Amino acid sequence: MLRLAVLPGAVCGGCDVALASLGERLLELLKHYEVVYWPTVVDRKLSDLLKLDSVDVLIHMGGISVEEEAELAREISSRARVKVSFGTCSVYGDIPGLNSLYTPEEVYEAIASQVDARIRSERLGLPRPIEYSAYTDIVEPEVLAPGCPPDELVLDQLFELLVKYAETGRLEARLVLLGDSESLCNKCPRNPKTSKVVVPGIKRLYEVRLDENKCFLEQGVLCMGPATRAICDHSCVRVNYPCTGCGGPVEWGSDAGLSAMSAVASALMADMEKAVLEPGLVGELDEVRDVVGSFYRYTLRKSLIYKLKKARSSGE
Amino acid sequence: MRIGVFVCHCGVNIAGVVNVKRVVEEARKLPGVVHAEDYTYMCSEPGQELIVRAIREHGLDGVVVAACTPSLHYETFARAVERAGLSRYRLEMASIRELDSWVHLDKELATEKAVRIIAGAVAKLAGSRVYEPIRLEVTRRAMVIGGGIAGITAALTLAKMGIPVVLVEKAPTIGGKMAMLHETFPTLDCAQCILTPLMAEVARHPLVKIYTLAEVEGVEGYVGNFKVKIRVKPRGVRVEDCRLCGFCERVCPVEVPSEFNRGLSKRKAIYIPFAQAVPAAYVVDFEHCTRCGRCLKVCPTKAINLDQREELVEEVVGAVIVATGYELYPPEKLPEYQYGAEDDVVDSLQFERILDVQGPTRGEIRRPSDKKPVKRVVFIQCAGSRDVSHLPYCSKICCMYTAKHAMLFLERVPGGEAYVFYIDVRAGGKGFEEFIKRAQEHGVVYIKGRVARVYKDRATGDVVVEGYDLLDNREIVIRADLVVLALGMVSALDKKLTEALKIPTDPYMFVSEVHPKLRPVETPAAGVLVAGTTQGPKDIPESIAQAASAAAKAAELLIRGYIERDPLVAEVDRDKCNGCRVCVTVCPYGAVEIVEGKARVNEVVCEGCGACAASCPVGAIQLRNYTESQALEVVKAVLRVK
Amino acid sequence: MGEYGLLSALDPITLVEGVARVVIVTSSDGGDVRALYQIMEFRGFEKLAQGRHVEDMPRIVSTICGFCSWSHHLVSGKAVDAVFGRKPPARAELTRILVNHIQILDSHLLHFAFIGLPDLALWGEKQRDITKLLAKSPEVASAALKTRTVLKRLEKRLVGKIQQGPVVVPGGVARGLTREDLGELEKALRDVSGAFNTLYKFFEERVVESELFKRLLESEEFTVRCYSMGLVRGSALEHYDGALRVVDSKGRVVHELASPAEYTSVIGEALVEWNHAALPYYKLAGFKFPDEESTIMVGPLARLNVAEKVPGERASWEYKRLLEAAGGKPVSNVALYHWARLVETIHSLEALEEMTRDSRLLEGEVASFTGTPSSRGVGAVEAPRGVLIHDYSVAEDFTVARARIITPTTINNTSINTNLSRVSARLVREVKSSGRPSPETVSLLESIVRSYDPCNSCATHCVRIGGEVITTSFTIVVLNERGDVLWRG
Amino acid sequence: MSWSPRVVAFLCKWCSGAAAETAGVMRLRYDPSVTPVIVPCTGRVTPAMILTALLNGADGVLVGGCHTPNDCHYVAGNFKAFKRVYMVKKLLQQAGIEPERVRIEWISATEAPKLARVVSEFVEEIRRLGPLGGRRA
Repeated sequence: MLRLAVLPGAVCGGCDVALASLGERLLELLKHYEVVYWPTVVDRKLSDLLKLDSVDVLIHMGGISVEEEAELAREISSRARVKVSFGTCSVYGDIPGLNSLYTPEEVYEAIASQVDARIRSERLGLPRPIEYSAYTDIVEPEVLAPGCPPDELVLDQLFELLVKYAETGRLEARLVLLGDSESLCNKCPRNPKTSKVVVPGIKRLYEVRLDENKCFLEQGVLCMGPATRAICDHSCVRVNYPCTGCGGPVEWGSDAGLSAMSAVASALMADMEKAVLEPGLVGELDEVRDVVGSFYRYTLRKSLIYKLKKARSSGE
Repeated sequence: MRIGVFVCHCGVNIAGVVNVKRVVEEARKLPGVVHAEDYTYMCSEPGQELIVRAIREHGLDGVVVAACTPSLHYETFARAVERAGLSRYRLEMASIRELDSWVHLDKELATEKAVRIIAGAVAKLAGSRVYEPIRLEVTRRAMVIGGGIAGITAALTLAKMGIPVVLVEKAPTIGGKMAMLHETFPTLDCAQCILTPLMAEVARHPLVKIYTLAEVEGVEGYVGNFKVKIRVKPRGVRVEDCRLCGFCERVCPVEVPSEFNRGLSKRKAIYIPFAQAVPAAYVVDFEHCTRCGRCLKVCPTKAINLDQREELVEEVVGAVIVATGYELYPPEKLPEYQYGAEDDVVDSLQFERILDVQGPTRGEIRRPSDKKPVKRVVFIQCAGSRDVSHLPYCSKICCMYTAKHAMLFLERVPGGEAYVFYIDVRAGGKGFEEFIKRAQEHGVVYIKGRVARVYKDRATGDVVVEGYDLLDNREIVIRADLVVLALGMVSALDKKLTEALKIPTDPYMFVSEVHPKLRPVETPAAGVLVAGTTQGPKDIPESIAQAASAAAKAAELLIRGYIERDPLVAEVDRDKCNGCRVCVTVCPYGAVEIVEGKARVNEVVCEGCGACAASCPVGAIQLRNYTESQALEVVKAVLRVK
Repeated sequence: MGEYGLLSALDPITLVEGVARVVIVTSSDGGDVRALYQIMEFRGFEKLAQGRHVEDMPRIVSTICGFCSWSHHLVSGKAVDAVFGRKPPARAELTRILVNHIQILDSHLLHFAFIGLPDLALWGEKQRDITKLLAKSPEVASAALKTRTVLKRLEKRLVGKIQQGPVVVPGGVARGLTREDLGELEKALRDVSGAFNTLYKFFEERVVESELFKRLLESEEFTVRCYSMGLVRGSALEHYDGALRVVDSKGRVVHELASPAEYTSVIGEALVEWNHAALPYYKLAGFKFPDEESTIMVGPLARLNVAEKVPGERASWEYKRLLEAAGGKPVSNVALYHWARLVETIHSLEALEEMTRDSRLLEGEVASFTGTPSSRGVGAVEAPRGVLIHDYSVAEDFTVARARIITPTTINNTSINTNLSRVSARLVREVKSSGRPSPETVSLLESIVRSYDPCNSCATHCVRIGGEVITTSFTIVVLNERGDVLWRG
Repeated sequence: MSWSPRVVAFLCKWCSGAAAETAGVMRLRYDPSVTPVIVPCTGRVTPAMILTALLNGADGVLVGGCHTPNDCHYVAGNFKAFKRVYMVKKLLQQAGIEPERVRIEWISATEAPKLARVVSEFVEEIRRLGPLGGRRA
């Protein structure tokens, strides 16, 4: 029996649900693994986990946002043979990573400024917020399972991988990035694979009646598909919603936001640049009021712009 | 990497400001650099020898020459490294003269900058690979689309260079608009007299193959090997058997307006457009022919075949010249001038026919409505042109031909009156201004102003023109016999053809050239050239000049039988590509297409700008020797240096 | 409270185990005991919402909680509709209601099977979770697991993803459902109902009939007499839309807000220093803690308190049974939470069952594009755990200027603490006498928290710090006034 | 030691790059803190190149291309560059970094004096803005 531990960091629970949705296959896993820790599902105390000097597989969910969380993640990871970074928070920082541009104080103030009353009361020890980071920023995992939350495709691959590891005790590569190594565009049912993909102008979601078959970019709707790793079966596109990029970049370490930004900007009105000229183009580009939220919703924490901002504020 | 850096003093040009010795020291520290030295004049024989020797002695596999600019000496040093057995793609130049020593005084800073520039060059070189030049066999044959004066000129020019030509004309005869003209400005020589010999010559030329009644249906392939599908409509008359006896025409019961005389006269359903038509043969207008068969009976050579079908032929050519010419702006769009409503309002080409001795009135100037001799004519310039609600551009030739019309009219009709409404008179051209002057001396009255409306006075049959004279600042009313509209020029090009050839146009369907100054006859689609008014309003000499130059450009591609190109173009990693089509979209040359779901670059068509590479969301398409990783390394390298 | 002054200087907790922590503080004489259900998170959605395209919010906020992601998605959608002043067409509205029912179904079944049943059925044992239940009563556990698989497959089909999937767009939904979709729904419902009946039977026999349950129903410690808040349509149970009603501890209707935007007249938020999450309270009473007078309860129980009837034959029958067991309204015993979830589960099953035959889901526009925009939009829905409110203010370019999010678990925090404090008194006594509390007492304490089903990721939407979400396990720490740890569970 | 700005200038080889050559030939003077990087076309410049420059110590980035609409040697590379640079500036702005640190200019081969002027003005602007702090020690 191998030991499997599931350690949540800063999570929403989506990853728990996703992992739990293996359903009957969980039982299959239980043939190979003893779940020594999974607070959401198994009533075992952390103290029990800390008694173990080693676990075979650690599945880490969520990002890192307090000192204690970081310590814990490092501690347990140091005892784990295989570390799986599970879910986009853990791998890329995900939506909470959008706060990477602010200090914890600024974040707290946003809440504090809205309440009706601030009460002087007993002050119990609260964990020390640190700058939010992805699990992969503090630990080097062997397996990356992106997705918000990870979709069937990734879950299947992870399941296979875990069973295989239980049988062989080996992994295919030093770093395994789950999902198919191509962008969502490649198999997108809306990509005719002919003609051009001219972005006629940029429309925000409240401005456009979404065509259920046409490429979103050709409808002027931002879609991260071209730059996003294929970690799902076009879950969102299939229900007529553009890809927002939760799968992260096609290749580990590249900046999906910048690539998508460059691609979209380049294809924007490519057929009429000389007619509308700079002002016409600016008019469309300015439709994107929220560049960060549009191109970096899930990967800001890993972006060049974040690093730049960081370097800057540390420089000051 | 074994890179050598060679720093040129260029006498004092560089060394006077840049501390060359220090640059050499610093260069030695750069990653991959195994050798660095300086010399007074690297471009000199001994300088080049020094590079060659160093390559051999130190087994260099890359060379950076820090000197002037590639535009000046890249070839020089490329040959040098090739002499030493190194590929030219393993050479980089660092322009520390123009970009540094010549623009800075501060020795310290200039020296640092030199090192940064060199560091960039070294970093780029580190990622460069060696490529063979691209060579493509081409079909030594050209196609000219459009048999007007531009097309004829292009075809003849090529044929005379020994390059076979296929000339495609959609009308039953070549000759185009020029054939309709009476005389040409500013010399007033007869158009037919100069055009028809050319028509005959091109028809005779053994290397020229002419399709009339033909239109391009589709185009496959690319520069060097275009497969062009041509739809050829039936002529109904075997050209070689037609003796031009005209019996058929006489017995033909069907009458329709003559295109050649622009409706001012009638022709039969079997007809010859005009006497000197080429090919010299009758043609059946199958649209109107009733198939009564009378012509069949009278034809002495049995040349007529009313059951002839249209056919689809394919021609393979290496280059295409588009010379589809122009049409007049549809006068119906200018209702204020009453064209169509009133027979005595005619367009400029109709007036050419009226003037012409072969024209509907045998050259006598009578009003179309009641054949009454014309005494007073009003010419309206800029009919459609220079008008934002119609054609914002100037059609360029109208001022001149209007002057010509007016002058010819006054010559023909003693005591006649000619009035010209104009916005500006544009006579920029050899002998043009003088010509306008002559017209005015002849008594042509020029009125600066616009015409408000034109209407027929039923009582007198006059055409009344109400306008405004801006100079005298007064309303002006002229009772004329005839009104001539100087209609603007619009492109005769249609979307079907532009899409087949992948050539862009401006909003008025005039072909956009690759570069308006440097490459005025080349379209962004490699191997597709443009001549005449297809590219924009022009007069005859300009069209001819451009046609000749288009022919020359075509010859440049075809004459050697193959094209050789710089291999530094885009290439696709098909494993990475996801077929998102962004590259296809941004490529200005149609050089990228999606094949089996993934992008493929046509090396011959690609010009190597790298727009696709910079747009690719997954870095699958890269510009050779300017890959993204190279670019990023260069950036880091220049900033790494203190 | 003087002694807390002392305490405030200290930070006795070195180990954080998840977000949920019950800290019991006692004065030296043991007279003043209070339990603090402490949420320490700091995820900051209020901040990261700023500058976003408001129409993107429904997708963004769905990651506040992976358990009720659709509730957040839908309520955000309603707030966005309000911003653009758009009224979704019937087809879109129905689609959202359908999705909301599935959300309730999913969450209730998950809690009921994975937490409620183990907690009550394995009473007294140290480990009370699904794996243990699996050993004890496999048929029940596998029925529970079955509902997961079926529902997840259904959700994937309808919304693309098992959670955080896209449904709403401003003024409607991204796509209309198809006949095939409804076919799938019908199939899924059949399977779920099957599995549910197994669970239901088990609950009947092993829980409702049990001595334990009877005892809990009498337990004062399980009782809380406070305001209940929930949505009602007419006066019937409602989960998606309708008026926001508040009844007092006597069951009298004290407020009925037609528009959710008026919530600010009833609910206030206070920030205390022992908790990162703000504590909502009954505004008219002012903030007193812990005090039932300023406490509002939301969720299944509260909903049954504000509503006068439950639509659906079987659901209303079950509702009546519950009220009998409770001895009439208002229901104030939190042990009945589990039962209340059953009632709602049945209701949603029945409602969905009906919708499979509703042709309006298949015809007409999916979104409206007309309306008068405004600078503020508020939405409210009944999430599984209770009233959920999103309140956005936007700039002229429709980017978010300010976002306020009030979640059921934060609202319930004070009422949780009220119950906990009651048990804690006993627990402290035991600790002082024998150095450790009895397992029974600990179970009670855990059981209280579990019946509320606090969703900490929701509660902690304002905080990034992670931890388990459905609290099957959490630390209990007993401190004296000097902050020394007397006992830690 | 006193801070001196670092500017990377991506110049296309046909227009702005050629202008830089001419500037040399004309012996015009401009600020040496600029390091020119010649690119085939501004259409080849990626947002990544710009951010990498800023992240590795550049305090400003200048992109110099051919005049729109018709001067681009490659038809419309300059428009591609314009759109990308505009987005980069928006991104910087949102991250609280002065968008003025990135500038795109159209400078034809004949406009050597403009090149010299633009470069010096830009460096002045960067001096005013101060160090970006992106420098990696």
